[in-house]
Amino acid sequence: MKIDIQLKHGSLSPQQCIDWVSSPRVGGIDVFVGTVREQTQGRPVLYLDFEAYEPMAVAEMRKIAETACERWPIERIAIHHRVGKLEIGDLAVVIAVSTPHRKAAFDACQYAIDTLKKTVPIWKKEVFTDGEVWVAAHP
Amino acid sequence: MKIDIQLKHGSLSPQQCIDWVSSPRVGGIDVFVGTVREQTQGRPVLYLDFEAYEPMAVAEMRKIAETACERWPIERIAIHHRVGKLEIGDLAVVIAVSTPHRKAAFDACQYAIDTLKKTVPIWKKEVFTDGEVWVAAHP
Amino acid sequence: MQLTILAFGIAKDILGRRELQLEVPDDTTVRDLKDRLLERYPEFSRLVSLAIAVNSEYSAEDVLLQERDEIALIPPVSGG
Amino acid sequence: MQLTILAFGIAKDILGRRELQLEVPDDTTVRDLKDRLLERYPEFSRLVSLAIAVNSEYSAEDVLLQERDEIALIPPVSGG
Repeated sequence: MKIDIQLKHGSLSPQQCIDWVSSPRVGGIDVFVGTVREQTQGRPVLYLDFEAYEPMAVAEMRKIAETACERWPIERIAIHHRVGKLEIGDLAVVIAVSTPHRKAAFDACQYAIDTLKKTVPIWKKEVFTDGEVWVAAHP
Repeated sequence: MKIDIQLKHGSLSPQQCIDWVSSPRVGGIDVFVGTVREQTQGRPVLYLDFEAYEPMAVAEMRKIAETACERWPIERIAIHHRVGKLEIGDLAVVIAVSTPHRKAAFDACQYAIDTLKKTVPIWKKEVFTDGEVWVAAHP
Repeated sequence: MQLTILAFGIAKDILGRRELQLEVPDDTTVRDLKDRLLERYPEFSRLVSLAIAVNSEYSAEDVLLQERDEIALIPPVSGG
Repeated sequence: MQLTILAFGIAKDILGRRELQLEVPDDTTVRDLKDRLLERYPEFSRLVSLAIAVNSEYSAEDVLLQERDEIALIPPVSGG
């Protein structure tokens, strides 16, 4: 088992992901952590609400991990995404990739987050003091 | 203070680096963790010994962080390197970079580790069952 | 046949519900379903994109739908 | 003047000590010092590179050394 996919309703732990991808065969680990920013284009955000089509989201995250494992010599990869209500500073996603040499870890991790943002059925609603908006829905 | 440089004789904590670079203005954090592998070109490693020219190593790590802050819109950057005797699986280096948008975090983190490996006066001795070698010293 | 369609994100807001029951002819394709939804809910045409997932996979437009399929409307995703 | 030279990594092994005292003429440059060391310790010429740091900074070859300078031999680094 070199792939760990989790869709969590509670908080994420980068340390847990790092521990899971660590191994004596590993030389480099790259970790991406996506956090909730306090504002979007100058408009202060109260909180975010992440909704997922859960079985498909898990399946799409697994596909990303599998494709990454085909393209790069990956020792282990963990992709954890949170759903539900998130406050400013909360972690929305953690991706950790371990490889024998570091370049592949960076490339695979960046591939994973870039692809996740395009294909994984998770939707983010930003809630402001004066309204709310589904991110990226409209041009 | 957006730069945290540490040369430590004890163990490193990626979580501590992540916590330090986190802020409400941050959207993405990239973290690189360099670990001690069990073997080099098939030869099993017993342990590593990292030696540093400490004041200069800290100064060169700071230069890397400062240059990164000039090139990318970095919120915070932490570079922690360990010295002394390290066992297989121990963390040798942790670099964490937080930015408003993720691409810059990846680029800056990769720049930092690539440059660290070229310029920071730290030397790694690999100790095998049948000898020892200063890494990269000879062609 | 009767299709059950799951809606997420803004698609759920446009439909006003999480699940829609829709009576369609037996030879309905993904494209036919999309046309029907766009006609009935013109707001969908204002979205950047609208994909259809069939049994938890993104589906091509020419796929024929079956009554037992799990069908989902996928507006532009924004996870991460 | 007398220089004090710090050595690290394999440079320390080649010198057989961590610190070397060396009597040199007053107008000695970084390049002169390197030449002198290479002559006295030919093993240095087998390294991939040998840099000199003066007061904790990589130094250019034409810099004139002062007696109070902190001079260090920097063989190929391998941190990270």
